[in-house]
Amino acid sequence: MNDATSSTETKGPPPPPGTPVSPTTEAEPVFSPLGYPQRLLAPGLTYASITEEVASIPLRRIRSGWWWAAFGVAAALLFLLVVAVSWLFVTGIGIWGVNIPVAWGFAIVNFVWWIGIGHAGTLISAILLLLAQHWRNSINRTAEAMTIFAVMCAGLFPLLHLGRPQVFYFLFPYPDTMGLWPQFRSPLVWDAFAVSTYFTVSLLYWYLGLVPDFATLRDRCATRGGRFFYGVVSLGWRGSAAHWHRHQIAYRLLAGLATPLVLSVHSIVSLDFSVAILPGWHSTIFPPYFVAGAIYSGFAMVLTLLIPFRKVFALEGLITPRHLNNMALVMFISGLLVGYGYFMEVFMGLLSDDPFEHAGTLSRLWGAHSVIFYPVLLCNVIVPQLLWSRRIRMNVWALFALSIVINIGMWLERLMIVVSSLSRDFLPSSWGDYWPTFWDWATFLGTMGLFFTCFLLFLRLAPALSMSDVRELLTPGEEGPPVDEPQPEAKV
Amino acid sequence: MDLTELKQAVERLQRCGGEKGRLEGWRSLEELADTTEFRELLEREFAVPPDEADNRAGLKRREFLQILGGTLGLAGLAGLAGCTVRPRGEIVPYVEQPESLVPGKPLFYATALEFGGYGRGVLVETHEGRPTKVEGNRLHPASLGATSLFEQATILDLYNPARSAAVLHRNGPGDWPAYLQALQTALLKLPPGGEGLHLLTGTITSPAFGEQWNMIVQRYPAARWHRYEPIHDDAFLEAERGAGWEPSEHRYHFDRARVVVSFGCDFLFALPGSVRYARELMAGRSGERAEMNRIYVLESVPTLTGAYADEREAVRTAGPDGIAAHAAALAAELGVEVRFSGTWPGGGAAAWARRVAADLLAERNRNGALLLAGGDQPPVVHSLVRAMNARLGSYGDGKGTISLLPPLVQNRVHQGESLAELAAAMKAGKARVVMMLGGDWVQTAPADLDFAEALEQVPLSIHCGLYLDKTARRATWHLPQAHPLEAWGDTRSFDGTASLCQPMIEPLYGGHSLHEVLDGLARFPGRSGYEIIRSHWVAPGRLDEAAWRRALHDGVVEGSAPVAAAANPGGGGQVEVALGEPEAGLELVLGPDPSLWDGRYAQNAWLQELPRPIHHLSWGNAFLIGPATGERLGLESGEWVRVRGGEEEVAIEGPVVIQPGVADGAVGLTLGCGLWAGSDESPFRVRQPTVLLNRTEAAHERGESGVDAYPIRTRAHPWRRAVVLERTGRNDRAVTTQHHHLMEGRDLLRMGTRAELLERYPASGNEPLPTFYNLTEEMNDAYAWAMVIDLTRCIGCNACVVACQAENNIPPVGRDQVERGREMHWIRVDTYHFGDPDQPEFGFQPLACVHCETAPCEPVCPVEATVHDREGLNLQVYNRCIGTRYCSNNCPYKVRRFNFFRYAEGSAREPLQLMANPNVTVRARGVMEKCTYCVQRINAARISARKENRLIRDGEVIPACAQACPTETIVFGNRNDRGSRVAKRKESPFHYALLGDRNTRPRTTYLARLRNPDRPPSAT
Amino acid sequence: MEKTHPEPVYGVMAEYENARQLLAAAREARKQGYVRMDAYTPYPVEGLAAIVEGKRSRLPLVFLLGGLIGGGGGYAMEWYAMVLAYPINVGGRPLHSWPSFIPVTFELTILLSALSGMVALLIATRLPRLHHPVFAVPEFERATVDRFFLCIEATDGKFSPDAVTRFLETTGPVMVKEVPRC
Amino acid sequence: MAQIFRPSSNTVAPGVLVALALTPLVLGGVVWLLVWSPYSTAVGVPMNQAVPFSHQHHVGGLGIDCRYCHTGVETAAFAGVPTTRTCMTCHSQLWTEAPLLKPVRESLIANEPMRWKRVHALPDYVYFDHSIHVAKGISCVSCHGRVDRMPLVAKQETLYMRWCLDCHRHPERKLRAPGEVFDMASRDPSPEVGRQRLKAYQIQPARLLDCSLCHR
Repeated sequence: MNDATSSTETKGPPPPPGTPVSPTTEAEPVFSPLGYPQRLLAPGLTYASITEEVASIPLRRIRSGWWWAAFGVAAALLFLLVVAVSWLFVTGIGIWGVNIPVAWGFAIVNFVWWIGIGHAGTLISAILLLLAQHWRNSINRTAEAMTIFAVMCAGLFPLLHLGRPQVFYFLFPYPDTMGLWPQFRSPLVWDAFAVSTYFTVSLLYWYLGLVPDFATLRDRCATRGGRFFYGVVSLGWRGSAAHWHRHQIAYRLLAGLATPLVLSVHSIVSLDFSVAILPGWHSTIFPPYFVAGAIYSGFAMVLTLLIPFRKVFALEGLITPRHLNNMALVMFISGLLVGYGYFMEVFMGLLSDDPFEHAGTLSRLWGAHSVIFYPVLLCNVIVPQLLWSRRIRMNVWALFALSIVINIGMWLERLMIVVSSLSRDFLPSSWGDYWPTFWDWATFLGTMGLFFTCFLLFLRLAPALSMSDVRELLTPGEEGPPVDEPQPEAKV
Repeated sequence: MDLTELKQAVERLQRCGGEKGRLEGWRSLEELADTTEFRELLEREFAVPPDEADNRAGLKRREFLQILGGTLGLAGLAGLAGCTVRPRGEIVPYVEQPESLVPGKPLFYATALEFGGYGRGVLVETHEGRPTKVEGNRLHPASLGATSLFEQATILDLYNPARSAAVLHRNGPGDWPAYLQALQTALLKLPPGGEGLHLLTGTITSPAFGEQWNMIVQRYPAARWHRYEPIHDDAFLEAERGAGWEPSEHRYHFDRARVVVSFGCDFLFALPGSVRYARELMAGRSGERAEMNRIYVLESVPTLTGAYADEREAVRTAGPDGIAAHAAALAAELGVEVRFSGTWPGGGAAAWARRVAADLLAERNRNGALLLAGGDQPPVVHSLVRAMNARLGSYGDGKGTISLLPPLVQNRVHQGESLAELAAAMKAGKARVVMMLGGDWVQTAPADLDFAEALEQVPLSIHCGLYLDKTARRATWHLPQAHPLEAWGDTRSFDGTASLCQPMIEPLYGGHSLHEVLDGLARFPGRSGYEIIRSHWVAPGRLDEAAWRRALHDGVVEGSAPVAAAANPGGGGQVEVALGEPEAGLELVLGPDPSLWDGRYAQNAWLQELPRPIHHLSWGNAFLIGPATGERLGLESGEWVRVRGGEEEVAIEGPVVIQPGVADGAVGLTLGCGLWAGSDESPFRVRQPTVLLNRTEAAHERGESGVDAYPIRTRAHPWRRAVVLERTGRNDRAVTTQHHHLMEGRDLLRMGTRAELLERYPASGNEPLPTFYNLTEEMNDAYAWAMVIDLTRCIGCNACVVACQAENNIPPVGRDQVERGREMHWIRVDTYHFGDPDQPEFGFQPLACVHCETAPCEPVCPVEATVHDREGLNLQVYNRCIGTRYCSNNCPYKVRRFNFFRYAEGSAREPLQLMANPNVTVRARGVMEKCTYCVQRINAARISARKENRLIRDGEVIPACAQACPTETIVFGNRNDRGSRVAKRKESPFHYALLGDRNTRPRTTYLARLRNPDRPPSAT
Repeated sequence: MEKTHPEPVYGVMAEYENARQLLAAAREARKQGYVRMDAYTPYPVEGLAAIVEGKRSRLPLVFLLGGLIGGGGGYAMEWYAMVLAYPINVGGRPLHSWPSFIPVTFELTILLSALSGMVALLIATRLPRLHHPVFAVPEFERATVDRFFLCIEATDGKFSPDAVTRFLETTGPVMVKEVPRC
Repeated sequence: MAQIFRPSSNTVAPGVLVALALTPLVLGGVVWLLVWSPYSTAVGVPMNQAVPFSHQHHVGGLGIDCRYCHTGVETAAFAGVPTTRTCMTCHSQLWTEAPLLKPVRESLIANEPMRWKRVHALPDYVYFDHSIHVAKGISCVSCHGRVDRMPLVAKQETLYMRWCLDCHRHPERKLRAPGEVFDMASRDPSPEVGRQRLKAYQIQPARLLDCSLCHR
């Protein structure tokens, strides 16, 4: 962005003279005694330069080559989704690999996977906000966006997997001509409420954070249309102290609501399984173990998105090794919790004298399902042990690779939970296997398309980093490396 | 084709005076539209090719039948449940309402259906003239209210769009009058004695038919009647001739038997009397009685009887350890004079013989011995069995376990020879007119007869059959046959009791009964079936008007059963036994298919899809080999092999299935599968196929309906022959609905001797575990419907499965869907085997929804689509179901079925729509379904009971499965009624709930399977 | 700036380099007895609101009430549907199986709380308001980037353009401007 | 910077916001009205038939009993629609030449059934049995209305499940004495009479709410 100053189309004031343009390659990291990178932001950032760096992505369409390439691929996949879904509605659920006994297949696997991914966003943003973890400020926006889009993908599947999607609304309470209501004992109804609530609240939370930044874009946008658009979506924000005051209250309260919400949603998703009596599903460890898994896969996905993003748009100054390191650590710890979950499942399975539970566990250990159990173990427990080493955590490429591995691992885990328990349950006479069809894969990849299309559009339309939040970290007036606590001057 | 056209057509017809030679009675224009004259007329008038004409007429007829359906408001038929759009139909009343018909109320008619030529009495349920369901006839000795799967499935054959609907002349359009002309001219050309006139039929017991033949013989003394059934008992006939016994047929009395020894005889399934026999056998086997009878079975390939036996030996046929050897050894032990030429029975056989002999001679079993030889056993076995039975006093007149009846079949001949004779005559060009009634001999005749080729030599060959099969295509004339439910007829049952068969509906696809066609030989143009049957029966010395009516009403002709001949059975004297050398190679063992019999049901999608007992193969058969053999040959299930008969170069290909219980060295294969495989003769091309038949067709076309065994079946080796196996390299598994037959040490199917069971399961299993839930509210209702399945009685015959399918509009889904694990049967018969895989024991466990009181499926349904009612039924409300399939996941029994596609499409469209039960919803795509305890029957009973302000009586509600069951395995009733059969059974010490430890509190519970082996059984 | 004002003014606005100066100025203005003023900053500045408008916001109360209504209403609905409207025996479970009712109750609590909070926020902030006098000030566009503004409004009792301007000049602003009402 | 929006936007924007918030409610209301309107329920919409048969004349005027034509009503699920013969029993004597009745005569001659448009249609998955309702004191009027006052029959009730349940929850409100069932003029009983009849007919209301009663 060395052309920032020379840019002609950017309206508004040029950055104050003498502002060192923020380095595209981060300065040598500074380490704490414990060996953690300390810098939250690269040195030499100003309000203006931060704004410039972030705003230029939507306003000046930089790096459009990369963007278009990615968008092409995503759009193609999205088209695949449209085809797959149309065909599904025409012919029926039979085009998938589901059968009796394995009546749930990819659809539910993908649902749990996506909703899991959808957890990191709100979690990073809300919990870290409440815990005053300032390193959240440069990554929360992207994470929240990821949440929204992941939940959208997740929300698709429960609808698609219905035998009669045209009457999905039976799931919701409304005065019908039959005098009937949803059956509130069913975890699926809980799902319907949990997911829709989660989506709504995340959306509000995200948008609330966006409003001031939209105002910034409005004020820096060159084109009339752009000014109009951002003018509308920023609701005429003018940064008035009174507004800021209420905005902050609402924002923190929402965070306070979102935090238990995040935990509840994946607990409820886990209840889809643990409420059932199936060996391998009927287990009390599920809620915590699912939540841990959600955070795990969520952070993995954030890394998968942020690392290339930060590279392509040269944001190393705002998303520093410290951010990556912190995320890696959170991911690592939640990973260990997941590992504990696996261990407990096997342990309880072997311990219990319930023959069915027992048989199920054995078939995972060295029976029909070991072929999937061990890959899961490898991806989610063994490989992530690399994160013990700082050098791995500092190495973006290693982190990126690792995050991919974990994403795959977590998807496999859900496959293991859904399919293996169903295909070998109580009566050997009804045992049966499950094989996905082309349309199973098409639908899965298709939702990837949906996800990335939305995400790329988001990069082009909205500030991908929260400028107002980052500004808070700068010492007002002068430049220099910010420190963790807000400036004494700032609060009087 | 509109009404006025039709009316003009009628007038013209009357002018040209077309005589139809069909039964008189209430007629409609539609029916007329079907007559061949009318088609002919159409051709003249509108110059349309006959097939189309036929279709037009067909459409007209369908419309008409739809109107019939219409009187019911098309309940359950017109649309599929769950379409949220309200139907805006029409109401189409009768112009004149037939007597005794109330729209919406079913009528039942008694008639009889034939199995292998012998009658089984049935009642047919009809709705506004549409037969929808077949039930057993309590008054009929061969039924006693029960049926086999074949009677249940016949209803689909009736409506089967694949049925032949047009007269064919040399495969081209033909018509009835022209046929009559051709026949007459041909007959006139015959030499005076009528040499060259040949009749070929299967087994026929119909007295009227016999009488007709006699007339024909009077006119053409030299006319010959040949008879051939692929599943025949020539061996017995040979034995009979050889020993000079007087001709007789066996009627067994299993209720008198204490020890039954079967040498390869599948008496629970394959005999004309099997349905009755199974019931009789149970008299000595129910859990209530302390001492049970005992069944020994020797066979090479597991059959139902073998699987049910107390002691089963899997042995080959020939050789020193074969079945014959066992028989001989046993005979010797029993003191029959046996002279062995060559080898002697092996040690195994001898030891077995000693044990069984001891058992047979034991005092407690005096006069209780019953030995049987399978029709596929060599003559010597039959002689030995006859001798042994005689020696053990089994023929004791009146009290014995066997009575000998005078022959019941018309034209009792050695069928192999009979057919060969015909073939020879045809080859020699001596046969001028050959009439082939109701069979597909081109397909089923022994391969070395070249029947097809011989048929070419015949100037006038006439074939009458239900389908356009191979014979139909090769015969000069093909005449569509009227289905047994469409025609008049008569028949005799296994014990000689005669029954009248009456039509329920005008022939849907046109056609004539065999009687009518045969009559064409005697006179021109031939009488109607009604005249034929009535003139035979209403005659001095037979029936008067009243008796005729009673016979029609009851379905049996009183006192028509012949008295057992108190004759000397013979069987004394010496028996020559030549046991072959021990055979090294493989032996192919052929037998009837448990679903398709000899192939005559190959067009029936229900039976094609029906999982065969024991291995649960669906849509076809496979080469069954024992584990040991598989080990030796290094073959796995699913590998395809080429099986080559010894001498000549015929070979057949198919998948191998490793089946425990197949004798080492034996290769089991059933007849009747794979017909039409890959041939251009798939009859489905002829009519526009419904979805259902698309499926059957596809299976046939792709050669996926199994292995056709006939090419390798020769005169010399009808049942077994030495073969060699070659790998083909191809590898795809035969389709089966149960992949895993071991119980994995779980307590699912309780089986053992009385002592074992009482000792192993002291708690009767009646007390459910404690629960948090308060279930009393529901318990207090007047009714608590429940079902008890007595595993001791279950012979795994599948009758319940087909009965359920017929009653509840369950669509077949086709091979590919079954392969995906999506079969729809509401009730299934699980099979488990125990112990040594080469000599396993088998157990059957019928399983439908067990209607748990604390049903796991219900709380997980998000929309209240599956809930309980106050009588304890676990309901599935189709039109509320959104298809999350969560209930199925959470069902520990996996008895729920899901409409992954629009499976019911076929059943919702003409003509199969007419077959549907109007009292059961046809399910839409994407909804779950399962056993309902036949709630429609409960409701019907409740309504009539409530009208009279009384409670439903025990036995007033019988679900389809229980009703069809030959052995009363399934008992259904009100558990709250202490006196009900269900309540009584639940008090049995052998009573238990499947997966009772899950505390699902199923309403359907089981009685453990009692066995009574002589030797200690291998651990269950 | 001595000339009279033909057109009415909205207020007088001063622009500052950083938050420190803004805070000082605002505090000073209060001392001077100005009450109707507002400050504009590119990010939330702690304590600023307390100075420019003395009263505390009652937003949290709305959140709480919304939550209570959502939760109570949710549970009531479930109870009505399962026990009163159409009592059906579902797997022998009690009609009023409260443990199964908790998840939906919880979710509705959150949902209603959040929604009502958002509505309250919009009302409290009088947003959306796309047109506002301060937007007319050219320099104001940096209010969302890096500059800090204080505006004393004409509605203030002791407001007079010249006096206010003069006062603001003393607080070390980058510039001081009158904001026309429009 | 210049103003982007005109002052009016300050009223427009909140307006739009409110509108957006209300849309779902409005839509729901529209659907609701649609579903309950005669457009989809066909309540009170007379159905034109090939022969404009007037119940008013035959039942109200001539006083013919329902069962004369609807023969199945006491024995079968399906009340039954008269056969052409039934019509002709009288009309072979009366109005033998009436052009109105031409279709009937033709039907008899051509042996081609009459075709009546359905007025009361239930979905295929609903199994309603006339005989038991009639036997337990539910009058024709309760569902079909005062047919004796209808020149052309029109639906009186929505026949929605909710409507069925209303009566199945409180049958006592509708029960007639056995004699009055086919009496068009009969009235709903008073509460205590209703309760007595409930006992007399041995009806257990609880059972009447089971799904299996109507859905199989």
